[in-house]
Amino acid sequence: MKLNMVKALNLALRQEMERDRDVLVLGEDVGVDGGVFRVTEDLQRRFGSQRVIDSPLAEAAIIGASVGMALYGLKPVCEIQFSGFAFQCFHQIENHAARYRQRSQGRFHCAMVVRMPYGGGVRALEHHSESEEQFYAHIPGLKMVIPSGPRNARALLVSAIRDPDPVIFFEAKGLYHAAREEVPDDPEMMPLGRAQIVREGRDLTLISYGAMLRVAREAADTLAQEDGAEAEVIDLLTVAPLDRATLAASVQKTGRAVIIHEAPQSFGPGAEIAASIMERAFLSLEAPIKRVAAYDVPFVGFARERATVPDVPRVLAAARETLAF
Amino acid sequence: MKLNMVKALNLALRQEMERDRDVLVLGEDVGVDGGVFRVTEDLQRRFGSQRVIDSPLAEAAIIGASVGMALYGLKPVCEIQFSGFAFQCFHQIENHAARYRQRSQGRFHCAMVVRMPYGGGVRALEHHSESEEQFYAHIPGLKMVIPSGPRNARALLVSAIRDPDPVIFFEAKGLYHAAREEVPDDPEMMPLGRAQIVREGRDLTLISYGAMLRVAREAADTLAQEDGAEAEVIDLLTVAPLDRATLAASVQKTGRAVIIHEAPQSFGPGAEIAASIMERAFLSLEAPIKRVAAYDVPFVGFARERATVPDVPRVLAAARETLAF
Amino acid sequence: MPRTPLEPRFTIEHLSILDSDGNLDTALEPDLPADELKRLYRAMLLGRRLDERMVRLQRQGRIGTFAPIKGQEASQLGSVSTLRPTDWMVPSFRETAAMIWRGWPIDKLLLFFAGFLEGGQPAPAQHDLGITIPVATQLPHAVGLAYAAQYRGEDAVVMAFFGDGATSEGDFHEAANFAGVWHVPVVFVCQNNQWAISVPLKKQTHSRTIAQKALAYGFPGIQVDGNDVLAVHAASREAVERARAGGGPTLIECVTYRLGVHTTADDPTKYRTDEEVAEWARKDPLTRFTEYLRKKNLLEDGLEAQVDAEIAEAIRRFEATPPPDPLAIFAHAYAELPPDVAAQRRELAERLQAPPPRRADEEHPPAPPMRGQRMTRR
Amino acid sequence: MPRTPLEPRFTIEHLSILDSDGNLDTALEPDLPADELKRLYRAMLLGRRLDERMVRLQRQGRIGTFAPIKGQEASQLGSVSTLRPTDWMVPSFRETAAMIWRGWPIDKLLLFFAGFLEGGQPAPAQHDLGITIPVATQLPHAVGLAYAAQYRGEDAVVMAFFGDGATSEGDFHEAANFAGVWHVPVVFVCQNNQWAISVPLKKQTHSRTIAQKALAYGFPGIQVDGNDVLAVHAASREAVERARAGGGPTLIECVTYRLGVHTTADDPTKYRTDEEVAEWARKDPLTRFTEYLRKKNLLEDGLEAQVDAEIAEAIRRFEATPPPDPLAIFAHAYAELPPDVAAQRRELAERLQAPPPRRADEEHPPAPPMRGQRMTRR
Ligand SMILES: Cc1ncc(C[n+]2csc(CCOP(=O)(O)OP(=O)(O)O)c2C)c(N)n1
Ligand SMILES: Cc1ncc(C[n+]2csc(CCOP(=O)(O)OP(=O)(O)O)c2C)c(N)n1
Ligand SMILES: [Mg+2]
Ligand SMILES: [Mg+2]
Repeated sequence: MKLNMVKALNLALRQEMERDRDVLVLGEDVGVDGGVFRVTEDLQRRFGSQRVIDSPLAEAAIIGASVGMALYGLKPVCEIQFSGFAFQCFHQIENHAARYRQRSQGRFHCAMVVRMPYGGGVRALEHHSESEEQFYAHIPGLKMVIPSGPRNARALLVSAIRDPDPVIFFEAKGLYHAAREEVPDDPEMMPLGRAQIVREGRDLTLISYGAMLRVAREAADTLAQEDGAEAEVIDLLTVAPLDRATLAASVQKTGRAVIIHEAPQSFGPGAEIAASIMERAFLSLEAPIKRVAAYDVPFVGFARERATVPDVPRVLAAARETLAF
Repeated sequence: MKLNMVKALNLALRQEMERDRDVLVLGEDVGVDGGVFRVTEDLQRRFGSQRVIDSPLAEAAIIGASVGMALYGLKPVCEIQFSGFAFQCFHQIENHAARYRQRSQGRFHCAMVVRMPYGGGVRALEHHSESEEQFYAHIPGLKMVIPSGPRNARALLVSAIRDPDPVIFFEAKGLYHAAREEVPDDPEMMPLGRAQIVREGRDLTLISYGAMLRVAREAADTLAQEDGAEAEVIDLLTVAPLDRATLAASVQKTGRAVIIHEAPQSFGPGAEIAASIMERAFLSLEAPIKRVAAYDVPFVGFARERATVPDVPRVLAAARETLAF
Repeated sequence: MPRTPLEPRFTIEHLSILDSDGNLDTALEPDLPADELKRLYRAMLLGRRLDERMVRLQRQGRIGTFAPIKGQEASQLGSVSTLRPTDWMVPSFRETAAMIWRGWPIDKLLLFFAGFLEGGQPAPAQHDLGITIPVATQLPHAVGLAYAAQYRGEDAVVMAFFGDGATSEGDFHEAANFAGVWHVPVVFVCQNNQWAISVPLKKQTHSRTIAQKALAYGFPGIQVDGNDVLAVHAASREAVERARAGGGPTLIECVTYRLGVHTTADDPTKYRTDEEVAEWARKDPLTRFTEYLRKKNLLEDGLEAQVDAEIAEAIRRFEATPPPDPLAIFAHAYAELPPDVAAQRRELAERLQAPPPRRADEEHPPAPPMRGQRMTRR
Repeated sequence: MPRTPLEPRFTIEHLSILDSDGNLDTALEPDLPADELKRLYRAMLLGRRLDERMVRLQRQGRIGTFAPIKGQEASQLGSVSTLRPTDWMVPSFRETAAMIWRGWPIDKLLLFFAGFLEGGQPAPAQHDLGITIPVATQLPHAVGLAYAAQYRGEDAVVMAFFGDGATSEGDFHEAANFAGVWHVPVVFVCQNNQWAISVPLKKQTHSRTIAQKALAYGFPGIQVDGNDVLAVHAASREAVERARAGGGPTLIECVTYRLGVHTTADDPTKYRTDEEVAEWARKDPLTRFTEYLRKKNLLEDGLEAQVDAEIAEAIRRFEATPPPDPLAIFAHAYAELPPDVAAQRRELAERLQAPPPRRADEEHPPAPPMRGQRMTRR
């Protein structure tokens, strides 16, 4: 089937729910409405309103109740309507979901997935366009996953649901309808914590994930055409735990790297990626690792979004500086 | 006066309240009780219960009401009892305190300080021993300050209160009673965003802040005595905005750096510090920048705290590896 | 098991003055001067017409997603009209009519929904917060403002708006509880429009009314017919006066209905029936008030055209807005830009000076609007 | 302004069976077998004696900070004793007596307060969550557990404990609201001990009772004399039975008092009077229940000594705990350690093998206990 990311995610949910009665879905508007982005469309009709729950408007209780369900042995897949509203439940994620296995010394664990649309490019207001992966990546006990296309979104969501630990699952709003991809009928999984080299190259490593992967790929194409430089492009897929080995191996080969993300630059995910590469590939580095990220200012309004979200020209400029270093 | 950090902070609050009627204090147990660590001791008696407010037990409303007060033109200094309970109000900090100036295009701003005790070493339970500075450092619009001793704590708190933007002010519990220092009677300020070189050296830069500064200093002393290596020690004082210039200048001189913090390592503050130094002092670097930080696991229980919080031997090992690289 | 009931018992009252059949309780009828009635009516009409116009602007891509108010005009205007300019108004994201009453220029609102932060800037002397998107998070701000007013010895009252869904959020609860304990001059106006996007009230809370939630905080709650501008006005006036006199907070539940889409990204046919909508359309606050004014002979000829012209003029001003200056993103991030952010600003300035990218397709593709899968019917 | 009161009116009841003067309402007296009464009494006594012992252990530095229960034994045991082992108990941080009733070994609790995570591990078949430190955050978990039980078609009831201060938190509100809407089998037991550290109830909420907060969620709330173990038991049994029968949640407010310190880091003389404490000491739940049992001739000789011996034995087991293995910090962080954390584990393992640091003073200084400035009197 050729599916866009919305349909691919929906397929993953449907098949996992068919496979395992313990999987249930809850969140604001996920039932009758099928989610504001339609990712949970039709699930309530299929599985009933006990399994696909339209919750009251309260994020902390959505996560908190999911924690309780998970402690009982269920596998809630909950949706926070936009990642910008997940700070309301950040304490339940940090205080509890991430810690229950450790706190109870293995007696309990939270096999749960928290899905959230994130990121910009959709002409939306404040809190509907931000990119908050860093906050989750820094919390021990969590996994932080961000797919970049329909097929890996489906496979990673299946893996996240089957993972025995809590997974924060970010879905780039800009990718929901961006492209359709062949997605196999049978459930497919991808290991969490593993990055993918989506383009091989020897001159430079471009590292990205989610919606920014397209920017990295396009920049790589241009570099090949216009500069004769072959960029290796890495799609993280899982931000945390970071696939440090794949990153280091690539930069050991290329000697140069540019990291691209939508989150603000300072104290952002690019910092860990850069620091980690430096630690592991120091002697191979031919140039400082560059970061292309949003500027360190609060939400700018979508009329000016393009001024701050990384785009191909900015990546090209950074890549060329790095190559010329 | 020779004061410990508790008394020094109390002095700052008292003098700022005497100076400016718009400064008020609120939080759980800050009034009659004087705060569970006594930082606000005696303030309610002096300034009355309208200005030193014992709030109900609700962190989001403490911050949210402070935002409202700040929008009106007051300067609330609110206390969150332990930094581990600030995730309850993280949405009010991220959604509002940090953004109001930008959102209202300068019509409003939030001149407010959020004080929180942070960090370990006090034989305390979960959520009473963690180190969460990274979460605030990544939020544009905020400043993140962590003093390392009575005198700079007092001066930085005065600056934070007079700052027109929101400041997150972490106080290391382990330092509250650790030492007394001469603190001048008259209000003293220190610029926010400026790191201090607290020990000069040419062989290696040790970077830290808060309670870990002591560890860095002791390691530096040992390196001098036992290894004949002179470490420069930098006290960040402000984590964000990061004083990149001071860091880069030091490493341009020393060529080597070790960063020490109590927060978990991955995606932690050390990553930004390392990435930033690499960007600015790449050609001076003689060795990969090392990070000595807590391990990436949830709270370990205070019986095992020493296994994960950086200590002098760990810093020495990292420094020696760096020096030998 | 027998027990002792606590006395006095807890009571919540319902207020209705002008019902949907035009019946008027003259004993309760507020004594509003003709001018005031006409001003209220004009504001309700303007709210309605602008709403319709904005839906078209959104469909044409001239503004982004927004939340229409159709059906809620009486709740918004009956309440906000009891404030003085020196009082404070704290909106959520669906108070277009109330915001315009408070002096927000229409073109500024359009600018806001076109993604310009300039649209969110209240005028210097205006005592209003801007639109708050995260549900219920503005309520603690209202309490803080009210505390500050009291602290400064000023007699300002704060009125905060929110929806039925918002009452489920922790911030609603914490704010109401603080308001009760601090006894501050704040009026909580809940527009219970029956739906929070696709979630109906009965899935939102198991309480019979929203008003009774005030019992948890020890201050008065009242339920009013939110499509009855007279009832809303009467209840609000009482609450505002009590607050100003030091009588503390009130929760007002306006029972109303969102006749249109939740936002322009929503398709309400997925979750509610045409019959339900039709039933509430019969209770339209504007029709009811029109009849009331007609009987009083206060309807002005040509008012619709006047209002439409005002809207058209505002849209012209809005459309004349020059393209956004990208560098403005740094203007209000901090009082003083930290050095590293200043460096980012320089980088952007240089990029803006630089020659255009070598190939056209290096540009970002045009951003798709935020949407669900279907477009809406209403 | 006259209005229509909503009918039926809202009522909250108060329940008291055995008062502090020993008066007994025989009509309400629950019909508890002698064995059960004796078991309850023993548990209350054990709670009291252990509490006193733990304060001493803390003063000696053998355990860290903890929250004593003195005065709250009836609230905890009257309620928890109505659960079956297959029901779930969700404590906050002050339920020592209730946790022991549910089967937590005393030495495990001591281990917990000595900073060992092992102390927080419920036994495999035990249906209890562990201690939750962040106030009120356990309440949504209780609702989730109850939902899960219902979803699985199991008849388990969930009982969740919290304090008066906890009712101010957003999580209390959100959890109660979810419970009401989902109509799940959960019993919310609020131990209203009048204080949240130094904040008295009247600064915590402006509502007359905690029980009436249930009105906001549309389920029953009841206030009971929390120092009357019979009343607590009766109200809890009713709530548990209703929940099990599909009747949904209940909020029980146990009016009680914390006779001791908030935690061992607290000095209550800063914020409350000796008179107040003395007045509540006269209402001591243990004295009252002792008298009741004495009249029934159910007091056992030598019970105190028995209980003390049990405590002493547990302390011996606790003190025999081998020193903590540092590597255990990695054992339960994840189901499977990610590679970078595994590398950290290896680093620690190597450090543990390495020779001791060259100089003694390189060691961490002994950690100071967490404290305010003063030590406590009580
Ligand atoms: C904290 C938060 N969660 C979710 C959303 C997404 N959202 C926007 S409006 C809305 C429904 C609000 O319902 P209600 O409070 O009844 O107001 P109404 O839209 O009906 O005016 C939701 C869920 C949000 N804006 N903020
Ligand atoms: C979210 C959160 N905020 C603050 C604290 C610190 N704290 C611990 S107990 C307590 C008071 C709790 O009062 P109450 O709910 O009445 O329970 P009690 O201690 O009286 O049993 C506070 C403020 C905390 N543990 N969690
Ligand atoms: Mg609504
Ligand atoms: Mg209490």
